[in-house]
Amino acid sequence: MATKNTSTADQALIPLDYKPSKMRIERITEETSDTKTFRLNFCDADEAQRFEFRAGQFGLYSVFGAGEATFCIASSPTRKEYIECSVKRMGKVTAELHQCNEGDIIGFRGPYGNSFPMEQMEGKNLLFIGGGIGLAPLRSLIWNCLDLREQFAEMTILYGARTEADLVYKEELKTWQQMQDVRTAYTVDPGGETPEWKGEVGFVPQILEKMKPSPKNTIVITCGPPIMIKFVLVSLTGLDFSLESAYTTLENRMKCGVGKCGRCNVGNQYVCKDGPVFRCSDLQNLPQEF
Amino acid sequence: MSEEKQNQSEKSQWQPRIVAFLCNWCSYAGADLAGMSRRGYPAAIKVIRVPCSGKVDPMFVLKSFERGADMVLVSGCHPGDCHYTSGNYHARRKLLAFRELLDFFGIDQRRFKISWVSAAEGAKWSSLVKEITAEAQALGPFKTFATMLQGEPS
Amino acid sequence: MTEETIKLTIDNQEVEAEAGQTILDAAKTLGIEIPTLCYHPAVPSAGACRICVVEITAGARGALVPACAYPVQEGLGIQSNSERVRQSRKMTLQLLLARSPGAKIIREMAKEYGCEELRLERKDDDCIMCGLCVRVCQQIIGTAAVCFAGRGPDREVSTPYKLLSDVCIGCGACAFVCPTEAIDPAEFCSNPLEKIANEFNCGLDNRTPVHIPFPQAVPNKPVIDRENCIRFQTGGCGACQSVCPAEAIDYDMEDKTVQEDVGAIIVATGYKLFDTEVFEEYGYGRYPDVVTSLEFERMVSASGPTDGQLYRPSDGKEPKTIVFLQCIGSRREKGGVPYCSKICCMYTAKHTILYKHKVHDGQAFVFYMDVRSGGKNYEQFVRRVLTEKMATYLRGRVSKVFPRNGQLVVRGADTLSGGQVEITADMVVLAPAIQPSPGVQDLAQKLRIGYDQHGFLLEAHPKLRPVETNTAGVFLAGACHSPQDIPDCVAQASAAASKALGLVSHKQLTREPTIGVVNELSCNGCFECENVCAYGAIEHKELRDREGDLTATLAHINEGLCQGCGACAVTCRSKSIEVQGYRDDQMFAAINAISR
Amino acid sequence: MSANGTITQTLREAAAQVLSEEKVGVVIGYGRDDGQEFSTPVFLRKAEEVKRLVFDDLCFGNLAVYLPRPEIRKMGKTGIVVKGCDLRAVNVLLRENVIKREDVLLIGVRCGGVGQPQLPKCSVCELHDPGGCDVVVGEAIEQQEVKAEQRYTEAGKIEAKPAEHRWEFWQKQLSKCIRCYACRQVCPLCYCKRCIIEKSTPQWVQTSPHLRGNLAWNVTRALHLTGRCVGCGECERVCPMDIPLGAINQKMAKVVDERFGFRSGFSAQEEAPFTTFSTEDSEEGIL
Amino acid sequence: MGEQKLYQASANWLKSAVDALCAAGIEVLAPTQSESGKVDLARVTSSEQVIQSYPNTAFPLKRLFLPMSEVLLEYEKGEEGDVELGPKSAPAKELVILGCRPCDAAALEMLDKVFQWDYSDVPYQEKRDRTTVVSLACSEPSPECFCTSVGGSPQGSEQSDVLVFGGANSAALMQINTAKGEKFIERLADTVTPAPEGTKLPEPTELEQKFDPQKVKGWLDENFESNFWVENSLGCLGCGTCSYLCPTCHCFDIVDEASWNRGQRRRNWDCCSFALFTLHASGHNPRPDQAARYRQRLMHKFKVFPERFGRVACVGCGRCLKNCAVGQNLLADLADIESR
Ligand SMILES: Cc1cc2nc3c(=O)[nH]c(=O)nc-3n(C[C@H](O)[C@H](O)[C@H](O)COP(=O)(O)OP(=O)(O)OC[C@H]3O[C@@H](n4cnc5c(N)ncnc54)[C@H](O)[C@@H]3O)c2cc1C
Ligand SMILES: Cc1cc2nc3c(=O)[nH]c(=O)nc-3n(C[C@H](O)[C@H](O)[C@H](O)COP(=O)(O)OP(=O)(O)OC[C@H]3O[C@@H](n4cnc5c(N)ncnc54)[C@H](O)[C@@H]3O)c2cc1C
Ligand code: SF4
Ligand code: SF4
Ligand code: SF4
Ligand code: SF4
Ligand code: SF4
Ligand code: SF4
Repeated sequence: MATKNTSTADQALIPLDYKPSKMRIERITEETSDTKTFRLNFCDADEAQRFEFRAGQFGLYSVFGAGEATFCIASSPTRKEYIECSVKRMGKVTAELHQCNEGDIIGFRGPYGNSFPMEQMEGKNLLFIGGGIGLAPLRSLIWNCLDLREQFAEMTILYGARTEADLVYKEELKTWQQMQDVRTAYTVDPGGETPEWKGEVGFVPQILEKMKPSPKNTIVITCGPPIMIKFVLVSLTGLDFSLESAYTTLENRMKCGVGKCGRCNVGNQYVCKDGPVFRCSDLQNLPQEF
Repeated sequence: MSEEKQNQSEKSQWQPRIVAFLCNWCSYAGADLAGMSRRGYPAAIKVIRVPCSGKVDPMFVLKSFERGADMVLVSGCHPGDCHYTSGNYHARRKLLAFRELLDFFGIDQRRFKISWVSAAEGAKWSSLVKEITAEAQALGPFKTFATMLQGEPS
Repeated sequence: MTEETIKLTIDNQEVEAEAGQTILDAAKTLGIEIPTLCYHPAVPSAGACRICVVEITAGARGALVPACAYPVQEGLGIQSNSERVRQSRKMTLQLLLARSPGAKIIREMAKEYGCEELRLERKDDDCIMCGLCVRVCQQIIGTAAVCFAGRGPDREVSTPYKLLSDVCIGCGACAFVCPTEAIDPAEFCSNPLEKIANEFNCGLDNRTPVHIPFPQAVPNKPVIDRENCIRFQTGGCGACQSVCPAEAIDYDMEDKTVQEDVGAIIVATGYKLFDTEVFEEYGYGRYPDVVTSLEFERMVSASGPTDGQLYRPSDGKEPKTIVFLQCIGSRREKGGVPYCSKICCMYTAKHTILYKHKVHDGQAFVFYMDVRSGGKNYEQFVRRVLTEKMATYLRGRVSKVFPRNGQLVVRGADTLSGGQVEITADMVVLAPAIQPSPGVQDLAQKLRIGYDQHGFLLEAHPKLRPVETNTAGVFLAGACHSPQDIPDCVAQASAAASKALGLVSHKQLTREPTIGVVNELSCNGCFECENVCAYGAIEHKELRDREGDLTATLAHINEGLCQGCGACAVTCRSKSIEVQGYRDDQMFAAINAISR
Repeated sequence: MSANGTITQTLREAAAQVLSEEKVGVVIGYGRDDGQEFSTPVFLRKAEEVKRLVFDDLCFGNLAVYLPRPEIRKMGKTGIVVKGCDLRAVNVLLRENVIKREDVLLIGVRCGGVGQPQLPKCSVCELHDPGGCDVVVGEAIEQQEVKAEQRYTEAGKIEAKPAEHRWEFWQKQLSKCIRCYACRQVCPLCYCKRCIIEKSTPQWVQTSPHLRGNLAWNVTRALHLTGRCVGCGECERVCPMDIPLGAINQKMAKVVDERFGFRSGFSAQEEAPFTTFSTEDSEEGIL
Repeated sequence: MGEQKLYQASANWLKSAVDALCAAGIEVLAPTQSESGKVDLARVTSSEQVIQSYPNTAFPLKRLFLPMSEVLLEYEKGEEGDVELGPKSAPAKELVILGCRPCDAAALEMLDKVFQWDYSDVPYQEKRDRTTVVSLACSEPSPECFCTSVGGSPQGSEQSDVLVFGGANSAALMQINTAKGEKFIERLADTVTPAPEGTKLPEPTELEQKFDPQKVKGWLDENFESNFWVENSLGCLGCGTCSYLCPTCHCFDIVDEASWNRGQRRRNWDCCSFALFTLHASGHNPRPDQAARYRQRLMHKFKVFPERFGRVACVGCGRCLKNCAVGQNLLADLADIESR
């Protein structure tokens, strides 16, 4: 893996004073019992104008009084009117965020981190494999790709959650299912289904093996709980995929988002700067610190 | 107006903030009774209901001071009368020891009161609140916590 | 045991009897009455008085035999009232009448058998020498305090050497069985039993150790008062057992602590009366004719000690003047209670009416502070007393009651006329304040319910939850809550009962959601929480890994037991316990809000 | 040093024996390289390693802090070198179910005191001879009688100041705290999996090292150790900012001693003062 | 700067510098001694508070640029839900640090690298910009010192605007390295004079090299998984002492502290030895035990930093070994690694 030896001299530095931009919550969608999607608008029109990001990037969202937390930007960069993030209630900030109402003002810093390799993906078959809330970063990319549909070959979405109730973006899952040029497979863990469930039942790697996607000319992007990723990679290898063309994201704890607070590194890789998107083959060479 | 006089008039306009943690069964009911029997007591007191005086963590008291309380009161059932049999006995131990610790640090003990008020003692509640409000008024704003951030490290 | 049945005929009726039974027993089953004197079912028969003789007419040698002692035999034919029998009884009675003309039962029997006065030398002794007392004392009580002494005409029942007996335990069994009421152990017992005051009648009369507590008792069955029962005190007596036909008495029964799991508790421990003796000026306890309203209530009760006759205690004369004093202790900040006892006005008015019923020419006076007659028709009731001149009502306090010439002088103020009044009365009735039953505080602490400074139990809310307490499942009814009369008690009791039923009629109990929850990720398993939990709600939960090996033992809160007091939450240093509804973040937010 | 020399020798023998007999998986003791200012913990797994073991008057540390550690427990039954004062901490750990008696092998040393000059705690030590250990090394030491007033001299000095001076004093001391939590980490009784400081919902104790946060932190820790602190003095020793933490703990020890007649760590069975109560406790100061 | 300029100063230079700067209304930090005997840099208002003889200060410089706790943001919520953000940053006042040691100055190099990595950390940089660092070359290193092993030197001039040779209480030679240094010299006016042409710097102080960072890195590259980490961290308490006293450690936490409607966002020191440093909200912890955390500390300093920034993140000040409560000895550990 090529390690960038970042030099400070020859690059224009971006001043960072940790002051977030103010954003207004425009809409809150309840995805599951513990996950909500927030649609946000910059309060300042200039900031809105200037703001740009790429799929896969993340930001630091803050509830004033509770603190900052990291979430990926779950909306597509092609839809510039707003940004969205989907948040699972886990701790202090996320709980406070869940308490917020539409119209409330929160803070946002970003975008930070690298992004999915859009350039490499052009003309390729795309296989998205998501688990649980891990669909959030994929969603940004999926819409991004759907908005530029002609640039890519086949698109396949495999998504699973523990139970039916844990599936996020239920409306969009339907939309994708109905699209002619997208292949979808949704699954829940055994026991997580209701009698009405029409999708698959089984763990994501099992369904993947059942689907037998062709590794040819395919790029895989997978996001989800670490344990799922681990077995997805095993299955992919079994299906003759090269991990060189598989990407995932990491979610190590971070405070600054810009490589200074010193906690997100995996070996010499800083998840906030070198990630959060990593090539799976690279990850296998990193120390298991994630 | 002389400075002293001005101070005095400021003091008299100033209203202390007293945070009271009242157990649900005795003191809260006692305060309720005071209200129901139309016994007035000063509004300086901000009541937070807890199941039992034994549920009052010293953290609550400390945090109240941090948040600007000029006085904190914890009130529960009389010994032997605890709705939960022994909560107030535990509270008595812990809170009195805590008060000694505050004192050891030089933090004015008079700012932290403990009382027993039963559900039938509406009158006691009302006179107690009058008394401690007057005391808080006389003591003036509690500066210890208010000024604490000024000595921030650099 | 194979029971041998024996067939015989009595007065031409066939009867089946068991071996070992007597003719008397067999006759009883047929409803044939054979007179007896020296017989008592609990005492071995002696056939001594021969009043129970019957004639054998078949199956054996024809003879007159004592029915109480003669065993049944197969094929026996008996005549219980033949001429021969009647003659024999007449003879016997005549002798007895001569010996004990004063004995009621003998006189009655003699009359029945048509005996005349005898020429025999009259002896004036009620004792008929049947020996039943001797037998009961020897064979039942096992004491042998009395025996026959002397011979011939000097024969009598007595203690050995006619001395005071210190063997006699004073049980009174002899007196109990004596057909002629001729014996009284008090005459020879060196340590006679004390009389037992009848509590129900306020000690106005006495009762036996085995007694039915009061006429309406439920269940209406006797109880043995062990403190006073000889059987329990000395191991003797046992009379009640031997006489109880239902064989219901078992001295070996132990008091049992009965443990019941219940879903609801209704506290209805009622009241006691204020101790009137503390007010010396009224003379209660010193002058027998000063009584409490409750004592008066018993005196005029038809089921009371005097069968409803009103006598004054000192000399049994009918009281012609009576004074009722209200508010004894009530509404009295000093020495009494500050509250109004609520029921006294009404029952005093009732008492004046009752008094007038008993003593038509009597005069009643009532000293009162106010007449409080709130309640349906209550005011009309009081009006009736006043308009029908049942009593003279004097508004004011009495300062002193003192004796003068065998009567009581009541000195008080009449605030309406503004003068001092003195009434000379035969009896004074005090209406003491109502107080909660003794020991109610202990009970309240056990039940974890509140009480006020007077000891009256506290409702959860005076308006919205008047029969509930702060402890779920515990309800209040009656005077334990506040002074109240029967209609109020009944209303409250009905309400409490329906609340309790409402609670237990569900399959599942809804409980307060405020209970503790342990965070297993941070619990250290130190179990300091366990030590402070008053309900034993903290359990040890064992965590095991996949191999089943114990990895940790952590605290777990039993949600059924937890009451949500939060003692554990404060004790837990790592803040691993949260009480739902009073979670730390909620408390934190509440505290935060003061800096608003 | 001669007396200590013999202790070291017998200690090594004792450790070698329990290790070679496989009675324990590890022995925690003290070791010291030349020039080191104090003896540091060593963890011995094999009998051959016992030459690293020493006992001398630079053995300040309270090794009981390692007993709850998962890494240590994984090694099997733990042999541990304890001075009398350290044993008190072990007793508290036993009482609080942190360790089980059968999982530790206590190698007690009869310690006459550590420090050059001797630490104040040692001059009022009441446990020169640690009772109830599995192995005891060292010569018997005569136990001096310690009077109640000798126990709390450090706290007493501060108590003697007027309230305003006390506050000035502590303000100065507590402002120094850098929130390194060394005091907590070294304390054998601060074994919480998640310290209150690490609970963020809500954050009772502010983590910022400003006076307010520092006061809350030190007050909280003092309360959490009330009736538990065994006065080993480790927290004060390791505080890089030289904050007199011992005095705070001593004050609370005094409070529980005087109020509830309780002194911590003398037995593994006792109830801690805050987990029990007496109906006779003082009501003084309650309205 | 092209060629180094040298100035001479009298033995009393430190005290007169303090007085001159204070008189000019400039904030001065100089070595002082606390009641408990600790020597540390502190704000002084007169030369009397200053002491002149000490091996090194108790604290490194980092807290002057990355304070233990600093307010990043203030906010106040209005009634209508709007939020007011502050504070408006005040213009930074000039500050001069007098008398730190070269190793501590050199550590600023590492901090600069981190805080100027793509993003320029404004709160840090403001403080950095306003500060002039005048360090004092070491003539008698302490036994714990090992700067020479990590690329430094007792006379290293890295990040010192001025480096002073000759001690605090003897005649001194001042080496001016930056424009800030020039300005400093100007302020001292006549107490210093340019050194005569050809003045030589004193002979460098000898300090043996105690290990070879290259070799250490070689071993670290191969041994992420090793029993070494477990064995050598058994005694470590996981306190923050070593990091907090380390001139190059710079990890921080960001927390909000709020009352009802207003509050602050603060940046506080944090430390990789703490158990919760990397704990995910899900409860998963990538560095679950002390061994992993101890490994991070060493790896970060001796492998990650060289790979990312071209230099080990240790200046050999020896504070961590001196202050560790359980005698955990970085030097010994590194020597151990080197010998493997
Ligand atoms: C690049 C990136 C992208 C992400 N994207 C998303 C996203 O799109 N959606 C999303 O929902 N999340 C996302 N996350 C995860 C998200 O950042 C965290 O869930 C969030 O920061 C939690 O913040 P919090 O303040 O609510 O939790 P905190 O209050 O900070 O709680 C976490 C802290 O509490 C303590 N804690 C938490 N759990 C436990 C426990 N089980 N035991 C003991 N202590 C505990 C620990 O100190 C922990 O650090 C992302 C993370 C990263 C790094
Ligand atoms: C002189 C007099 C006259 C009255 N006349 C009238 C009248 O005419 N009309 C009228 O409406 N009212 C009258 N009252 C009032 C009436 O007596 C009360 O209203 C009524 O008895 C109250 O009923 P209670 O069931 O609440 O209590 P009580 O009748 O006092 O019954 C309480 C019961 O609880 C038992 N108890 C106490 N403690 C315990 C315990 N710890 N455990 C178990 N059991 C316990 C007691 O032994 C008692 O049996 C009169 C009262 C007095 C004094
Ligand atoms: S007190 Fe706290 S840490 Fe200890 S067992 Fe109870 S819940 Fe667990
Ligand atoms: S050891 Fe000292 S500086 Fe560190 S947190 Fe504890 S009291 Fe504060
Ligand atoms: S300070 Fe309290 S919560 Fe923290 S480790 Fe110590 S005892 Fe546990
Ligand atoms: S608080 Fe300090 S003295 Fe007390 S046990 Fe812990 S480390 Fe030892
Ligand atoms: S090495 Fe020492 S100073 Fe550093 S964390 Fe471990 S015990 Fe603390
Ligand atoms: S690691 Fe230790 S020696 Fe190196 S700079 Fe930090 S404190 Fe100094």
